[in-house]
Amino acid sequence: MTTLLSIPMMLFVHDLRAACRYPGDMLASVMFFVMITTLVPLGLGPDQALLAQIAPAIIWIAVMLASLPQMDRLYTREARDGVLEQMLVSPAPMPLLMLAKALAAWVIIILPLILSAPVLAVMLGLSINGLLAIVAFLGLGGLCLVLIGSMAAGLTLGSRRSGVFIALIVLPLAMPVLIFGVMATTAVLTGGDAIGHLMLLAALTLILLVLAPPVSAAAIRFAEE
Amino acid sequence: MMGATQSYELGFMTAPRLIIRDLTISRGGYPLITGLNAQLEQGQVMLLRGPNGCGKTTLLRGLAGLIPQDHGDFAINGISAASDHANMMRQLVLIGHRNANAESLDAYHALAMTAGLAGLAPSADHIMMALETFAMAGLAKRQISHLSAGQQRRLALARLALFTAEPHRLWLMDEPFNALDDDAASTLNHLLNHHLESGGAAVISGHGAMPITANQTLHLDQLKGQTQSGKKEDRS
Amino acid sequence: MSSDLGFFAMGGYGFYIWSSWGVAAGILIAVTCHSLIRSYLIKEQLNRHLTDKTDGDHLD
Amino acid sequence: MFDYLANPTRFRAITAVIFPVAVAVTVAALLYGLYLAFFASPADYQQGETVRIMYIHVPAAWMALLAYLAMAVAAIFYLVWRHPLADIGARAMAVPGASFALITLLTGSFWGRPMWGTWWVWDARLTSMLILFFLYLGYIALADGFERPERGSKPASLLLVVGVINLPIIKFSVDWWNTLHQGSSVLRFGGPSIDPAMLLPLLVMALAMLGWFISVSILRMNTLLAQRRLNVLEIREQSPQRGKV
Repeated sequence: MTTLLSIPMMLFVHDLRAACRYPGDMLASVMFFVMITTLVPLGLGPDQALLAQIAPAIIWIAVMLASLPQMDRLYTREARDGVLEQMLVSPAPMPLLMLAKALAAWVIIILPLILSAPVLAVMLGLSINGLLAIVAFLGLGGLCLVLIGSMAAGLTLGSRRSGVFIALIVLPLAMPVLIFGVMATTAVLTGGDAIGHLMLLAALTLILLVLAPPVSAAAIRFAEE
Repeated sequence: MMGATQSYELGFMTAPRLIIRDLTISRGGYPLITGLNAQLEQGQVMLLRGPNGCGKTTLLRGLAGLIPQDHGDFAINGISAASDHANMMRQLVLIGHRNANAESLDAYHALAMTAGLAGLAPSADHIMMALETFAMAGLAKRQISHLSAGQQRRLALARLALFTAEPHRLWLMDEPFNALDDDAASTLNHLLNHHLESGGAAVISGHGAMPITANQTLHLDQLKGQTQSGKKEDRS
Repeated sequence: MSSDLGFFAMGGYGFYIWSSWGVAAGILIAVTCHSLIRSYLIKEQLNRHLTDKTDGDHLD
Repeated sequence: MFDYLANPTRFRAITAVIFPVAVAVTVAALLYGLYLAFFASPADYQQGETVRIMYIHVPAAWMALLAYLAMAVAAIFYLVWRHPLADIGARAMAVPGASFALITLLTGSFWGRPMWGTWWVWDARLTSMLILFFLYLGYIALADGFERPERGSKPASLLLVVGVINLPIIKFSVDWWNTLHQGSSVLRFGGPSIDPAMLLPLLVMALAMLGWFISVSILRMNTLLAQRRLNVLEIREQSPQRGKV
C-alpha cells in the first residue's frame, strides 16, 4: 500500500515530467519576464541610479506579471482530460495533492524566473549581495504567488472568462506579497535590516500554505460536481 | 442521512459490495435520481440503462463520491463515504467518460500516474503487462496526444489489469464498451469476468448490446422511487 | 450659520463639498434605480410566465 | 434557527415586514443627517467646511467593510450549512457594498484635493479601501462568470472566505508599507476624540446608509429569488418528458 505522502510525491514527479516535455514553455515565460524588465529602463531612461533604486520593485512586479498567465491554465487541461476526477477519487487527501501540484508549479513557473533574475538585477545596476537577497526572497514570495494562483485557478475552473479575469482575483490577494517582498529586498540593498520584512513574508507564506491547499481542493471538488 | 454510528459490522468479506438506501441526487437544483434502493453482492454486475441525461453518469459519479447526495446513503464494502473518505476510495475504481490520460505524458507514465493516484504502486513490468493486455505495449513510449481515440480508451481500460490483486474494489464504469473494437471488447469482458469470479462486483452504464450478462439492470428513466431490478439470471 | 448666499460657498470649498455629496448621492440613486428596475422587470416576466401556465399563484 | 430562514416563502414574509421599516429608517435618518451635517455642526478649526465631506466619507467606509463582512458570513452559511438563501444574500449585498467602497474612494479624493492639492493620496486607509474595492469586483465577476448562474455560487463564496481572511493581512501590509514610506498617516479622519457635535451627524449618516443597504439588499434578494424561480420554470418547460416533478 502507499503511505500518505507517496501519492502526492508521485504526482509532483509526474507534473515535472509533463512540464519537461515542453521546455519551450518555460523559456517563453522567462523571455516574457526579461522583456517586462527591459520595458522599464526604456520608459524611464537609462539613469542607472534611479533604476538601481526601483530595481526590486521592477523585478517583483515582473515576476508577478510573468507568472500570472500560467496560473490561468494550471488545471484546465487536467480537468478536460479527467485527471482531476481521478485525483478526487484518490485515497490521498485532495489538499495534499493540491500542495504537490502547487510545489510543482513553483518549480515550473517560478524557478526559471528566479534563475534569470540575477541577470536582470545586474542590468538594473544592483550590487552582487543584492542578487542573493533577490533570489532568496523571490523564492519565498514566488511560493506565495503560486499558492494564490492555485486557489484562483481552482475558483475560475469552468468559468467562461479566462485570461485577465484571473488577475482580478490573484492581484488583490498578492499585494501584501509584493509589499513585503519589495521592502525586504530594498532593505538588503540599502544595507538596512531586512529580517523584519523577511519574517513577515515568511509568516504570509505559512498562512497561504495552510489556506491555499484546502481552498483549491474545495474549489476543484465544486467544479467537478 | 443514515447515521454513521449505524455502520455495517458485517465482516469485510461478507459485506455486500454495494448497498444503496433511498438515494436522491439532484443536478442543477433538480432531483435527477430519486429514492433509489439497490444492493449488489459479490460477483454481480449491475447494468445502468436509460436515455441520455437520465442520470447514469450522475449515479456512477455519485457512488464515487464526486457528487454530493441530497439524502439517502450508500456504502461500498460496508464503508460509507461520509464516515471514511480515504478508505472508501480504496474500495472502488472509476472509469469515467474522460480517459484520465495526462496529455503531455507518454502512455507508460500516464498509466503509472493513474495507477499511482488510485493508491497502487505497480512495478515497471507490471505496468508493461497491463499495457500488453490491451495490446498497447508497443505504444508505451508514444505521447498521449499522438494516440488515436480508440488507443486512448484502451489505455484508460488497461488500468483495470493492475487491480487484479484487489478484487474487493467495486468497478464503476461509464460506457466502457463505447468505441471499442472487437478484441478490446473481448479483453475487457475477460478482465471483468476474472474480476467477478474472484469476488469483485461492477456497476456499468451503457447503451445497446454489451457482451456481459447482468444480474441486475436499472432503467434509471423509469425509476421513480422504487428499485426495478432485472430478472435474476444466474451467471452461465 | 453664515448667510444663505455664503452657505453654498462653504467657506470657499463649496465645489468639493457639493461634488463629493453629489457623487455619493449619484451612486446611491443609481444603485437604487438599477435594483428597482431589475426587480420590476423580473417580477413582471415571472408573473407573465405564471399567468401563461394558468396555474395561477401570482407573485405578490 | 438557521433552517427557519431557509424557506423562501417564510423569508418573503419576514422581509415584507423589515423592508418598509428599513426604508422609513433610511429616509428619516437621511433627512436628520443632512440637517445635522450642513446646519447643526461647526466647521472644523483646521479643515474648515471640508469636514462636511467626512460625514459621507467615513460612514461609507464603515459600511463598505461591514457589507463585505456580512457577505463573508453569508458565504460561510452557504458553504457550511448549504443555505441557498445565504448565497442569494451575498450576491444581493455585493453591488451595494461595492458602491460604498466607490463612494469612499471618490469622496476621499474630493477631500484630498483641497487639503493636499492632489486628487489621490496614497494614504493607508484609502489604499486599503481601493484593494477592498478590487475584492468586491473580483467577487461580482466570479459570481456570474459561469454559464449556468448557480455554478458560480460556491467558488464565489470560497473567494469571499479567502478575501475576508486576507483583509487583516492586506490592512496590516498597507499600514506597514505606509508608515515606512510616509511616516505617520497625514489624513486625520477624527475618531472618538473628535468633537461630539461632529460625532452625531456621523452616526446618523451611518444609520441612514445602513438602512439604505438593508433595503436595497432585500430588494435585490427578492429579485434574485424571482429570477431563480423563473429559471426553474423555464428548465421545466424545455424538458416536458420529465413531467411535473
